[in-house]
Amino acid sequence: MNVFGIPILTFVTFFPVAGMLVVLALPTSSARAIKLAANIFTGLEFAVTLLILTRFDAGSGEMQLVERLPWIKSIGAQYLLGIDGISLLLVLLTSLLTFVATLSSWGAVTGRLKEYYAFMLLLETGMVGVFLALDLLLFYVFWEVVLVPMYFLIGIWGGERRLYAAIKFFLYTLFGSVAMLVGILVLRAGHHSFDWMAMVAAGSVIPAALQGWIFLAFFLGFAIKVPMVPFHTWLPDAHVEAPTAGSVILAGILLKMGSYGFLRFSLPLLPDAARRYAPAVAVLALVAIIYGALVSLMQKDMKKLIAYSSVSHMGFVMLGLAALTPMAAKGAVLQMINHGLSTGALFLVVGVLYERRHTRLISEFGGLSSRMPVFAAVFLIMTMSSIGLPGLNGFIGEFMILMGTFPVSWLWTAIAATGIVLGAGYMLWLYQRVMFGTIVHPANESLKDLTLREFATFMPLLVLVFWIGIFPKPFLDVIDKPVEKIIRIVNPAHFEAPR
Amino acid sequence: MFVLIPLFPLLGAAVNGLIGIRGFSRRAVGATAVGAAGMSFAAAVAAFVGLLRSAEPAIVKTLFTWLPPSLVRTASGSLASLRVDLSFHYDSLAAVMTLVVTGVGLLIHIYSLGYMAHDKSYARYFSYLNLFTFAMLILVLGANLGVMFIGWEGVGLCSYLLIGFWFRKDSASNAGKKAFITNRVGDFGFLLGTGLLVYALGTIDIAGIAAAVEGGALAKGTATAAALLLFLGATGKSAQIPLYTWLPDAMEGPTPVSALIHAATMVTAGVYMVARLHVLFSFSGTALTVVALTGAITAVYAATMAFVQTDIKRVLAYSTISQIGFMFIGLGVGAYAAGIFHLMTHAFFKSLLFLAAGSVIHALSGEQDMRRMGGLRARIPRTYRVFLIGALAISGFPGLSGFFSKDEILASAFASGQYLVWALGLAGAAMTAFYMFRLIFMTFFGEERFTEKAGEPVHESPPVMLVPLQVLAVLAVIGGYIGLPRLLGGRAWFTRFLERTTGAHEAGLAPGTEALLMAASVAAALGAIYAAYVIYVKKRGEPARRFAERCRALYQTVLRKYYVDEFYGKVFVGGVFAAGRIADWIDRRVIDGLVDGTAGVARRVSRLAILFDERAVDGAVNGVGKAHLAASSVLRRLQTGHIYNYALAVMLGVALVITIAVAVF
Amino acid sequence: MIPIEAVIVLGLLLFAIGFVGVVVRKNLVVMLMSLELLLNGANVILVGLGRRLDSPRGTIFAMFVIIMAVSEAAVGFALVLAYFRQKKSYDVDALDDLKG
Amino acid sequence: MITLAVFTFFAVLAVAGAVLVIVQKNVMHSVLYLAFTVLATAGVFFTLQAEYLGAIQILVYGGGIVVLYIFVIIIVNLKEVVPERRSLLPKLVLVAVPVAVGAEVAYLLLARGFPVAEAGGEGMGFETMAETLFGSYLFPFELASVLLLAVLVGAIIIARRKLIHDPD
Repeated sequence: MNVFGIPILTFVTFFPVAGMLVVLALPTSSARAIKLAANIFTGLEFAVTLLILTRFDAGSGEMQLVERLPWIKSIGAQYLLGIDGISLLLVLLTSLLTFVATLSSWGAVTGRLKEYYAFMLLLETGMVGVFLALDLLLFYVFWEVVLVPMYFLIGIWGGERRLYAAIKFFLYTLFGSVAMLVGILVLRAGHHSFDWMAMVAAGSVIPAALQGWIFLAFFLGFAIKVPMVPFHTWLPDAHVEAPTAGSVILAGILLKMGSYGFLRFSLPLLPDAARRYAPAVAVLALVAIIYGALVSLMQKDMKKLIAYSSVSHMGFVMLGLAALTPMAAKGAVLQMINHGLSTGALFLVVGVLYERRHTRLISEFGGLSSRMPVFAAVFLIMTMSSIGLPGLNGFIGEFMILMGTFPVSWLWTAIAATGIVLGAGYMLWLYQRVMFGTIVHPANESLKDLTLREFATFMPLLVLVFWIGIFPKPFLDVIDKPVEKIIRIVNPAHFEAPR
Repeated sequence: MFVLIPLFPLLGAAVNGLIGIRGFSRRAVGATAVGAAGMSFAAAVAAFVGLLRSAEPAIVKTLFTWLPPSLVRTASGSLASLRVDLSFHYDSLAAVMTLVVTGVGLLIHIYSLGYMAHDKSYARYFSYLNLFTFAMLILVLGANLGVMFIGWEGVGLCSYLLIGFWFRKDSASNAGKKAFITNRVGDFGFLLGTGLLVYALGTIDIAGIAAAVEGGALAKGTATAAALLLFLGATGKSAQIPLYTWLPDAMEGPTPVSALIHAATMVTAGVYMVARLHVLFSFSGTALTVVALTGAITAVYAATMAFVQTDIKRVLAYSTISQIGFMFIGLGVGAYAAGIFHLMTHAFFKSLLFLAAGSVIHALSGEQDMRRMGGLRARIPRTYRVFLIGALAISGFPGLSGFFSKDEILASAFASGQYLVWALGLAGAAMTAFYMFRLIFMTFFGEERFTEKAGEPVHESPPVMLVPLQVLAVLAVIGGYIGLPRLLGGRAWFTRFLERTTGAHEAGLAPGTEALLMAASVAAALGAIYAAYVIYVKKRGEPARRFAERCRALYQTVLRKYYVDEFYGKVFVGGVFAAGRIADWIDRRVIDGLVDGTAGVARRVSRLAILFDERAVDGAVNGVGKAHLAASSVLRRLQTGHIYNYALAVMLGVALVITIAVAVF
Repeated sequence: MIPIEAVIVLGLLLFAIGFVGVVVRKNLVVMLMSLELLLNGANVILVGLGRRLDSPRGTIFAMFVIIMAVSEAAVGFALVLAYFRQKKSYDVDALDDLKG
Repeated sequence: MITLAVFTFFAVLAVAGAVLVIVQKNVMHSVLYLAFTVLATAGVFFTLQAEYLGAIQILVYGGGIVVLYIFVIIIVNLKEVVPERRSLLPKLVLVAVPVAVGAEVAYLLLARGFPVAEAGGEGMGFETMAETLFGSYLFPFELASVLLLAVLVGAIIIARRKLIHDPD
């Protein structure tokens, strides 16, 4: 399981920490050196995650490159890492977005550079850890590790009400993760170990009633992270106040931890409860889609609007997962990646504008298309990807989710489809108010177009948006087997021959 | 080979879009764009000739797997493996469509060279135009609903960009947004229809669907539901009731755009889709009648609005809606070939009319209101002549293309026994003739109502605009002869060619009745023209003004497009915004209220805790502290400071230890 | 052979006398001297036991005690001189600054 | 038998000297009695076949410390006699306690007998002595030399007259 003699998964997880140490070691005076080091490390991290591809066998649905070390023997916790198609895509997304985010904060962040990049690298380790950990306790640890740097990123480098937002974000997620911890412990009592693979192999050892409670505990933790509607109010505040790079990662990856956790832990480990509560989750998801879209119509701040659009898009992902059909689930996983790309890019877009005008109010802009044509083109492509224009990545995910959900219930699909129409509504209205029309504010007259560096940060996202849109086969093949394996556990009826 | 057809416009769009904007001169941009359109037309003709010669009716070419197979549980309970390939097919229907799209597209590209000559973002316009042609060709050539949907929304995107091309004008970007969202509502139906087909048949490949429907794998009810949902998509795209409101506003875009998108190609996408899925539609009878009725009602309804419009382009817009209504009548009564035939002829004369109107506007340097035109016959004779030919063609003047295609639709409608549809069709034909000639007389006849500004004399359009007009005029005339009905000695070659794909449909009309019908429609058209002549030329529009005063209410309602726009605005758009406001309020007050509420409660509880803390706990703690102090002061005196006391204490300790040791061991 | 009990009793006696000297006498110098006595007592016991256990450790330990005693006496006297120079008196009772 | 006699002779001398040291009013007399006790102890060491230690005792203790005491008393010319103003009762108590402890230990020894087995043998020769001293105890030996050096320096600093610039 190791490449050139190094346990590749551990290396990938803790390489950013090494980076962090190097950054901390650098003298605070040389800003350039710190920035350079941070970028190099995140870049290398992305290269290393690509390296995993060479060792990864797309055909098998099983966990690969598993690394197992005894950790806390007394309670049976192990240091257990493993990767399958789903984790692979999410890890790649994480390393790519972090690299892009670090690159984008080159000009944006000026104060206390060392701590900023140190937190950024620590955050990356936490996130990669979440997606690779197969031991529930280790998963929980990484889940918490992610919270701290994000809290500081928002708390220190954020906007005006950053403290309120940071604390709200922290308490909200912590509250959720505490519930999740209870779930993990009860699960451990049932399975006598934290080992995910053993639990899946053992099948549903836990009685259905108990499964129900664990599912609710897990669901609370994941729902807050996704976020599902009643628990989502931390997201807009966190996004508005977070620095650009923080928002890119917050929206790009942190939200996926919730849905990933739901797919990885709630479905396969608690199949009976999952089947029982799936409709409830689906309804919540539908509410999220419509509610998120409606509220984002009314927003005056660009970042808040995109934040609410994330609520709506993640509602789609959860609907895909709750439909418990292979096609919808595959669509949901792909939609996680797509949402990461398009929303990450949209936040970069807002970041570009914020860097120039230091405001995010839509009313402050207007008629930029004439001054910044390249920016207008990039913004248009990302808007189209976000509302799911066929030929771009968003459509593939949404199409598969809708086609997968239709057999389960045509009503759900109809309601979800209205989400697409509303989506087109608020996004195009945003695009029009910002880009079209005449230039009203004199400050907008002198706006420069994208610099080469800024365009470089968009380049990987643009390439992926078109690639997944036109030729999604490699991505779908990678996640085909693992998703089918999970759905076979949670919804075997789907695969049986017709009665 | 036919896959090359969409490739050229894509290359043209890419070249212009990426490099053209910065590097190219105007001539270079124009050359690439027109070159791409021309090459694409050549490829279309080549493919068409290839199809004529080859035996089998259709060629299918698959590029690669777009969505890999995944298991889907179908209605019948069986497990189907849904796989969507990026595959294209080319048959007679596709041939006609590609020829129309690329042919008319080429002429419009050439026309645009002149029309957009002094526009600032020249390259951006042409790259969008090429991109649009590409998307339309993908739609037409797509072999499954997925690929067709790429083209479907791609065309929607391009129309959004082109309508909102002069984005500085808010009305233009609003119109673009309105077009896109209305199309999106249609796509909502299209997607659900596809979903139903996936659920029912487990495949979205058009040939596959046709085979499954013929194989009886589809219940009639589901078929009707799927067909109607798809038809909802078609109404969105082809601007039929209820999703037509975006087309009149779409006139904000440059005129060649209106010609290409809103006359020749995009609006016909819905008609093409219904024709392409004719097996599904004809299988569910009810769906067909709905199509026919919608078409008929839209035809008449739109025509009434065209009566009162004063903007030259809006009149043509409503006439487009009405003419597409005719096409849907053709499809609705099962005469798919007739519908497509009218589509082709309509493409010719409607784009001719739009471009001619463009030439008029160009001549009057931007003036679009007919009330400030008149008497242009002398000023721009060539434009007038082509405009007249277009008007005659659309009114169904015998001998021109409009007559043949419209007549065939009406004949099939009558033959299929849907007399209401036929009657509405006939009325529509007459009204078309009336408003077209109203337009002709108001713009070209009577006294000159426009004020000629000094710097901008009324001038004839440059040849680069006039030549395409003349070519289109020729097409508008001879376009009908390839479909000459048997009655008039023709071999109805066009219908036979198309029926290779859309299945045979015999009109089943005795020659006598067919002749009678033809005579009726000609009479209606001529009568309408004469009426328009009397009102607008003889009495110089007096009766029209009297009519407007006398029944003001009726006039206003029709003028205001039956307040449909306002109704949509209030109900749908307003409703969504209201819901948005409520949701936002809930979000801020209720949920955040709840969260901040709990935070507030938490704050109050913590204040209580602090009080308790200070009083009770601290009290206790300090108490302990004080007691401790008192006790220690007693002990303090023990430390005398003299060494011997300490030594003594040590010795006492030793003594104690020893006594214990002795006692224990 | 000398009975070990005798040696220990002797050592104890010397130790007790030294201790009494330290505790009773107020004169600093005498205290120091009785301290030396006390240490001698300890040495005697050490040697006795060393002899009894037939290992040289006892005597070596005693040697180190002597070394320590020497250094202690030297420092002690240095302190006494310094103290005497300041307070002009040897009275131990005056030395109670570290009172509680 | 002779060694026992010699031992008891020296023992009695030592104890007597000790008592006299603490009883004397005049400090000089106490110093002399101290010297006397030290030599008696050395004799005891000789009887216990710890000749080496005995020699050191005489040299170091006798020569070194006693001479030191004499010097100090001469330098300080301790004339006045510190009045023993303590009342009798505390003195009695102070004497009673150590004696009681000593008695108790003695009783413990005599009654119970010393748990360690009699190990007879020719006693510790110089060779074994040297070996252990410079073998396993080399480090403490070196440490002791360092200690002495430190004490040397320390004592000088403390006892020296104040520096000129540091007014007393």
